[in-house]
Parts: sequence; structure tokens; C-alpha cells
Amino acid sequence: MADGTGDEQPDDQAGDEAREALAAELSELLGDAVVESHVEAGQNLWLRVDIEQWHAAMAALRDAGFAYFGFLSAIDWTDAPEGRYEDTEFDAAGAGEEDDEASSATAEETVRRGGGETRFQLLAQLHSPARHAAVLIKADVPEADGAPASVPSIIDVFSGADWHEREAHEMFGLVFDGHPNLEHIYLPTEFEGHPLRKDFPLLARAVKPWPGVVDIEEIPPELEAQLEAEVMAEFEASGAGA
Amino acid sequence: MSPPPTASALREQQAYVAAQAADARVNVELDTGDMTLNIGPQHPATHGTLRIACQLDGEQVISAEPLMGYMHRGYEKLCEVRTYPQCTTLINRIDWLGSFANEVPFILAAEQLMGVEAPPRAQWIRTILFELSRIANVSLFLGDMGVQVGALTPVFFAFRDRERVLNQIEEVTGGRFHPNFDRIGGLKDDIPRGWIAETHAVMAKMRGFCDEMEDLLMGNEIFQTRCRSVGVIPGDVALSYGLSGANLRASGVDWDLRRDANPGLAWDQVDWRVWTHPDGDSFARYWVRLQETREATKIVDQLLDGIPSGPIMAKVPRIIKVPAGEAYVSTENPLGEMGYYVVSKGGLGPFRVKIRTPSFSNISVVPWVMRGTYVPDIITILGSLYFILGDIDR
Amino acid sequence: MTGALGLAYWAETSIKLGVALIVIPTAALMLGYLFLLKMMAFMQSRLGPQDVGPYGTLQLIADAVKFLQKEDIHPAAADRRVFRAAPVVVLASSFLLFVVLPTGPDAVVENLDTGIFYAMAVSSLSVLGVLMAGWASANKYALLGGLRAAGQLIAYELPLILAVMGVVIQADSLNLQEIVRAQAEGEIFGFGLIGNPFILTQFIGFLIFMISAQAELTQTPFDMPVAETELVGGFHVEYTGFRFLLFFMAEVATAFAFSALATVMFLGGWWIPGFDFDAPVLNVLGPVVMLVKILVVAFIIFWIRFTYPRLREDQLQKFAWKVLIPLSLANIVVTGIFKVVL
Amino acid sequence: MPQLPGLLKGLGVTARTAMRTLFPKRGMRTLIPAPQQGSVTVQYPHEKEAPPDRARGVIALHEENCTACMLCSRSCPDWCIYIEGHKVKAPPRRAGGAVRSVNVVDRFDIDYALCMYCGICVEVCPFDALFWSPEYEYSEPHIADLLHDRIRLSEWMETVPEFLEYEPGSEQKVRKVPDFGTDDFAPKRQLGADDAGPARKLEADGARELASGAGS
Repeated sequence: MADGTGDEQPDDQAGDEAREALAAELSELLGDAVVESHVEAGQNLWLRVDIEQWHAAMAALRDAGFAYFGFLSAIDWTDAPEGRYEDTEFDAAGAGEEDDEASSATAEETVRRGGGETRFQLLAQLHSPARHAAVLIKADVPEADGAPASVPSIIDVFSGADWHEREAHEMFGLVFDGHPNLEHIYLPTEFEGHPLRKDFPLLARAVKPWPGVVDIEEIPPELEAQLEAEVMAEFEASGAGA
Repeated sequence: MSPPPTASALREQQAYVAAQAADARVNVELDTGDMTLNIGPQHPATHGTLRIACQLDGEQVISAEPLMGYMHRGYEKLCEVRTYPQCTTLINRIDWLGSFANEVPFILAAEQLMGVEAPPRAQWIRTILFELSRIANVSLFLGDMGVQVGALTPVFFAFRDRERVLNQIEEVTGGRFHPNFDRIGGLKDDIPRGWIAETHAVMAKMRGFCDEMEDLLMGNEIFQTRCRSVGVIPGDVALSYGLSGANLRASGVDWDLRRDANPGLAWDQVDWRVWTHPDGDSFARYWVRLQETREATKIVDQLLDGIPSGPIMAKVPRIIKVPAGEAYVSTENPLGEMGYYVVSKGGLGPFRVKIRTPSFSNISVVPWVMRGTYVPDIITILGSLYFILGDIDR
Repeated sequence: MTGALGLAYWAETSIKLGVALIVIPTAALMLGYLFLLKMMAFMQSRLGPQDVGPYGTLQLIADAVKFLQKEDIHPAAADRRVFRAAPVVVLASSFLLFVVLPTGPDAVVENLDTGIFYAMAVSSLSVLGVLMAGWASANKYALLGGLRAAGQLIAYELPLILAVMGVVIQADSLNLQEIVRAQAEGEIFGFGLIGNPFILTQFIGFLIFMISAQAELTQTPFDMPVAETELVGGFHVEYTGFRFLLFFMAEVATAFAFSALATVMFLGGWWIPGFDFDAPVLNVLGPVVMLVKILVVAFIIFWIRFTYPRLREDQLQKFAWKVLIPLSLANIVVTGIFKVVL
Repeated sequence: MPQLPGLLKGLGVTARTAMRTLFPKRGMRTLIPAPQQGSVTVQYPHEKEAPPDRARGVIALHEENCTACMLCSRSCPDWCIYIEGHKVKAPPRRAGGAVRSVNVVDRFDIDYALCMYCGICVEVCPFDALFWSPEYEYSEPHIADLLHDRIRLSEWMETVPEFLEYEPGSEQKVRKVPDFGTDDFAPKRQLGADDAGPARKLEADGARELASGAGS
């Protein structure tokens, strides 16, 4: 129980150094399981591990003091075919307006920033309450026959992973080997599909037209000159023009 | 003020469970049969639509399995079709009792991706509102726990005094429950004149409320009989299940993201402490929350006195586009660690948002902790774990 | 046989019955309004009902009318006959309690010689009704509630009766009227002006009686059979409309009756210091005095109800068997010794 | 097992609250019961609570300022704002200017059955056409009646309070609510940018460009 003043507030530099050191330490700990490690300046620390070693890496991390299980989830890296169900020109127009470098991220960069080579990626966050450090573990889930290959369950390492794995199962269709009760957690049992996959359409948006489409009736071109003259005449007659 | 914590609680619980298990064996021989009792989805104790399917042997719980999804709104999917400012509207509704606190980690994650930092004044007001929503949220728990164990009056006190805090939040943000006030780069507006003095007065009232709760409920021997040694969660189990917030601190783990991973808000500018309790039982959870509410009023008081002057918005483009990248930011929300894992591919909206909600993990310990307890204990434990349904189902 | 008013037995009985039938619901309404609605509201910084009648006085009548309008629903799987009978049994038990309650030298429906015995016996009838309701509802919550009520009955009838025994020993009678007389004519250390309300000499008995009564009435901290947050209302979870109203009336009426019993046994009953025990004017003043005392006792019952959380069933059993029963036995022993010695 | 102090303290708390509620008066009139003042509740249909000025009760439309730029409709997370309009010719702003093309709103509906009261539309409006009013009494028996059209939305304009002053130390400028209904005979639908400050005008122009760019 320490008071919160001045304690534990390293500036970004020191924090990054600590993260670098941690990354090196953990890479050594996990050995060849680590495919890639990445420290985002002033932010988080990611480790990408080999999916085969997912379970072993988790157990090793837990034994190394990363005992707090934050969450487990997944990402589908493909792009949604429908986008945001809105007028895409609007997005494009917004992009052209300002802040152009924002959209400059290339596909390679996305991958470098922790993205993987496969469509599905598993991620979990662990935290060490003793050293106040967090680490984000990722693993690429290979696909076989159009479906993601099964992944070892880490329920025996972190009991809390139970529900998180069930959620990843129903939302992404990932299969966790060794999970005793891999059923839907939120959705009805008979629900079909995996809603957080990008190719799963969001019907609420699909059934309704976007109201943001510009619906302004233009003046017919043949009337334009005539109206213009009328307005001008009125304007001059009112004396405002003088 | 603080009752002496008893470390023997765990041992008591284990002996209790062992005795119950012995009883259960006798019952198996007699073949008395089990009863399935569905607590929820509509039940006063689940304050929401949580369903707990219990196997009962008499009044004793053999297994309890929470079933949820009755309120699943799919926020992670919905966020993918919304722009960043639109997302905060949704995120408000995750933990609806402490809405402002929900917005902060998401905004911080987006700010981190954009490389923007809110000006100090905005950070301070953010922290104040954050703590106010903590007080509003937890004070309701302090009263609600009374109802869970059968005392009617505390919850009315809680509603009465929480209203004052909500009024303060509403005066600034315009929303009692859904402020939608946090913006990438700062805040929507500044605080109105006279608000600081009013909030000081409300904080004094809230400390009075905490004292009242201590006398009315926490000091009550019946309450202590009901809560002590009930639902003991040892620290290592709590960590393994990802329990966070007061639930974790009540298990003796000294961990508070406000102190340990402050993502830039003003908590490190004021003097406060983190409360822990070694017991890990329902009473410890109540005790920790009560102390935290009191501590939060002190934090708010100090922050109010020191708001720096200056702008409340950093320079951000009018149309917010977040550069490609990923960020995970979590804060110590009223219910525990709430984090947003935001993945951007450079568009107007996030590519993927993983919402790590505290209640989801907090409730996942229920099957473990409820074995061998009695039906009334289900309610005590559920109440003391303190979940918000929107926070579980998202 | 003629009664005190010189009327034929049937006529007197019908008058008494008529009065009782008016008094009991009125008493229930008054208690409900004063404590259940208003006092609870004030304790919670609220106003309570305001709209029906001046200061909301007619709220409960409006509620009753509302209940009467509702459809009489049975669960499909319910044991219909038992389901219907249960609230009547509960209400009957509280009505029967009023039979022996003396409110004046002659103002009593029936002055039974075994009055206290009768009252204790009749009051436990209500648990039978609760058990019937719990069983017949074909609802798991109701069943749990009914079973808890039964468990509570066994645990709490004993200390209740044992607490009364002290009074009976001291008064030398099971007759409630005689108990009042014993208090009126008793004296403490030769000082007999206010008589000897047994609360002074039987204080432990009074405490045990009040705690047990709280359990008997299923009021917090012993309201496990109802337990809204656990059992969603327990035994009456399936009842609506008129039948629910009966349960509600019985609850308040029994609270009234038990306050009256406590008044009679421990607070000197209807007797006013300075009056002759048989003075006819006490037939008028007695009920008023009784009412005041009853309200005080009921106030305590409801005050505790609005303040305390509830115990767990096993904790209640532990408390009853390990604390209350030994204590009340000791109380009897001590009272007996004093009785013999003095 | 129960010991006295905790139990008695609890009774004290409830009794004290009851006394405070029943006898809130101090001094000589202590014994006059006045629960109406002592209680914290409001007897709703009889007395009404006044929400703070910033409360997000209902959205008011200042129709004169609206240019049907669609920004609000687009930034609405619930897609609950529907706008239609047509173009007309308006006289020049000053002598010697050219005749301008102006958008006129034909339809401006907000569906309060869908609205989440986030306030994004009010915030993005570059022309000061949308305002929050703290009014809250507009529930309807039929859900379809919750769709407020532009006339209904304009009526709310009367209830819009002035913007509040800020606490010292703030660098925000206090905004003004445009006057409503004073200028009935002026040519309708003056562009709001006319009476806004230069910064706001700049923003408004940007938004207009954006709107026309997206529309093309």
C-alpha cells in the first residue's frame, strides 16, 4: 500500500527501456516460441509466439510472474466487404480533406504493427501484479480447409480463460482443444455463423438505407437563369442593393 | 474505523466446504436427488438479465453456472461500423452506472494511436469526472448489497445520495448516465461556473453517506455474519480468473491501475492510497469498496482545488482519422480493469475493438466460488462481486 | 349462559364477532399505513403515498381494490385446492389470535382459561398455511420458502413458548385476563403504583419473545421464507390479486396481534394505573391504552424490519438452538426459583 | 453472534433519518412536522424537477440556420436524422454581389425512438442550427409519434436556455443562442454563417465544401 504520488510514473523513455528489457527477458524465457517481439513507443509490449507453443508460452509466462489473466480474444484481419455500410465517398472525401498521413499506412505496416500472416490471430493479455508490467501475446492461427486450425486451450493455465475462449469460439469460430465446454456463451445455441468475422454482415445496418445520402433537389437548369433574374430584381427593388 | 481483518477466513471456508461435501456424500447414498433452480434471467438479485443455473441439494449449491447473453448487444461488431466519436456513444452503455469511466480508456487508446495528448485541464476534469462516476457507481453497490442480504433501507440512502453525484455529472456533461463527454484530444466543454463549490459540498455529503453505511450496514453484526467467510476467493485464484478492481484488492492483491499503470490522468498529482483486505470474502469486498468510495471523495476534493487553467481541447483535426496501429489501454474503472484493444487500419472508424470488461472476468469465478454454499450465499456472493449486466454482455 | 352485557350468548358473540371483523382489518390497515408505508418512507427520506386521501391515508384501500380487480391465476401445475386454501388458513390463524386478546375488563371476545396456550397454538397455524402455499404453488422458489418457514417454525416456536412460560409462572395463570390482573396488582419492592408490568421482571423473556415474534412474523432479520432477493417472495411468489391480499393482510394483522400479545403479557395490557381493575370505564379507555402500547411495540417490530439485513437459515437455526432456547430455559429456571423462594 | 453496538447503531441511523425527514425545521419550529421539505423525493406530476441547463433533453432546430448540409445526419450513430431539401436562389449578401444558391430544408426529422441522445449532431452542426433543450416531457403513447418533424423541432427552440458561464481558468468562449422568432419578415433562411465569427465561418465553409463534395 503505497500512496499514489510520484510513484510509478516513469516518463515514456524509461518506460520504453523497461519494456525493451522485458521483451528481451521474455524472449529468452520463451526461447524459440517467440516469432517476433515489438515495443510500441510509450505503449504496449507485444510478443508473437508460435501457435504450437501457445500453451507452453502461457504457462511459462504465468510461472514468470505474469499471473493476472487480462483477456483472450482474436482478430480477423480481412477487410469487411461492406465497409461501414455508409456512403464510401464520404469516407474518401473526409480522407482527402486533411490529415492525409493518417491513411498512409500500408499493408506491410499493418502487418509489422503486430499483425500476423494469417487471417485469424489469437491474442491474450497478461499482467504481472508484482512488477506492474503487461504483455500482449499473439499467435497466428493457420487455416486449413477454409477453417481456422484448432488451438490448444489454456484453461488449465488460467482458469479465467474458460469464458474468453468460449467467446472467441462463437465469435470467430476458433476451436480450442481441451476445452471442456466449448459452447456458445452469448448467442443462442442454434445460432449459425461467427459474428465477429469480417464477412458476417451486420444486418441492422444492411436493411436500412443510410440517411446521410444527400437529398437536395437541384434547380432545373432551364429555370436557373429565370429565377436568378427574379431574385435579383426583387433584391434591387427592395433597395438593399443601393 | 477498520474492522480487524481475519486471515483465517479461508481456512474456515475450506472446513465449511469439506463438511458440506461430507454431507453431500450422505445425501448421495440416500439418493435424495438434486433440484435445478434457475436464478434469473429475471430475478431481483441479478439486477439485469443474468441467469444462474444452479444444481441444488436442498438449499446447498452443487454447481452454479452463469448463463448470459440475454442482453448481448454486440458492441465489438457495432464499433466496427462506427466512427471514433460515434463509438463513445455506445461505450457509454457498457457499464451504465459509471459511464464516463467507460469512455476514458477508449479515448485514451485512440489518442495513443493518434499521438495526441489532451491538455492538462482536460486531464484533470477527466479524472474528476472519472472519480465522480466511480462514486456514483460504487455508492449504489454500497446500498444494493444491503438489499441482497435483506436490508431495505440502505439502497434508498444510496439512491438518494448517488443522485447528488449524478446531478453534478449532469451539470457538466448534460447526461446523468450517458455523458458522452470525452473527446479525442480533450473534452466536449468546460465546467460551468459554481460547479467546483457545489461538488465540494456533494463530496462532503458522500463522506457522510459512507459513514452512514458503515453504521447502518457494515457495522451490523447480522450483515457481518452473512458476509464473513462467504465466497472466499484467494488471491491466486482471483488473478487466474482475471478478477480486477475491488474484488482483487479484497483478496489481498495490492494492484490498482490508477497507481500502477496511470495512462496520463491526474491521479499521480494527488495524495491517496490503495485499500486492500486480506480476507477475500464478501465482507472484504464490501469493506474495500466502502474505503475506496471515501478515498475517491478525497481524490475529487484535491483535484477540484488544483484544476490548472488552459484549453480543454488539444489540436485535433475536425474529422478524426486514426493512423494504423494497435493500442491496448486499460483503466481502473469502478468495477475493475476496463480496457480497449483498438486496432486501426487508418479509417474513420476502428478496425477491431476488443472490449475487456471487468464484470465478465469477475463473474467467471462464480462457478468456482459457489460450490458448496447455500442459496442465500449465491445472492451475497453475486452482490459482493458487483457486476453490471451491460458490462458482462457488452 | 349470559355474558357481561347481560345478553344472550349468541347475541353477545355476534356483536363481538362483528366488532372483531371491523377492528381487525382496520387495525391491519392502520398498522400498514403508519409503519409499512409512512414510517418506512420517512426512514428512507421519502414521503410515502400522497395521492389517495389526505396524506395518502386511503392508499391501502386503493391497493386492496386494485388487488380485488385482478384475475385469480393458478399455476398450471398447482395443487388447486390446497393452493386456494393456503391464504385462508394463514388469515384464519391471525383472526383466531384476536379471540383471546383482552382489551378491557369485559372487552374480550372469549376469555379462555388457557388463553395463552390457545394463542400460541393458533399462531403456529399460519405456518401450516405457508407450507401449504409453498407446496401447492408447484414453484421451486415457493417450495424453498415453504420449507424454510417450516424449519423456522420448529426453531422459533420453542423459544417463543418458553419465553411465555416465565410470564405464566409469575402470573400463576394461562388466562390472559389473569396475566393482566397479575401485572396490575403486582408490585415491585412494595411499590405498586404502576403495578408490575412483566417487562421489568421478565425482561429477558420479553427480548426472547420479541425476537421469536419477529421470526414468527417472518419479518427481517428472519424473513428467509419470503426473502425477495433470493426467493423472489418465497411462498407467495405465485399468488396474485385477492389471494395475495389475504397474505398481506394476514402479515400485518399478525404483527398487530403479536404486538397485542406482547402488550398483554409484558406491558401491563389495558390496565391504567390508578383505576380499579374492574372499573367499567376501562372497557372504553382500555382499548385506547392498548392501542397506544401496541403501536409502540409494532413500531419496534417494523423499525427492526426496515433496518436489519436478514440472517441465513442455518445461522437462524444456530441462533435459536444455541442461544435463545438455553437462555429461555435459564429464564424459566430463575423465574421458578424466585417464585418458590419469594 | 450479535453484539449490541452494531445493531443499535443501525437503528439509530434509520431513526435519525426518519426524524430528519419528518422534522426538517430547526430552531423554534423544530416540532412542526414538514415531511414535504424533509424528503428528498419530488412528487412528480405535481411538482417538476428542473434539469440543469446543459441537460440533453430534446434537440431543438433553428431552422433559419439549417443548410441541409447533412453533417448531422451523417455523424448520427443511429441513423435517426432524416433530411431532405431543395435549392433556391437567394439575393446577394451585399450590393454588387452575385445571386447565391441556397439549400432550403423540406424535411428535418429526428426519430426519438432511435435517438441515443449522444449530442454528436448538435456538436457537428457548423451553422448553429441545432441546440439542446432540457425539456423532457414528450413521451408518446405511439412510437411513431416520437418522430419529430422540423416544425415540432423548431418549437423546442423556445425552451433552449442560454449557455452557461465557465469556471475561472477556462479558455472556452461562451456561445450564444440565436434569438428565436423576432425576425419573422426577414427573408427566410439566412445562412447562419453570416452572423457567426470568422473562425466559425471558416469552419462552416469547410463543412459546406465537404457536403457538396460528397454530394457530387
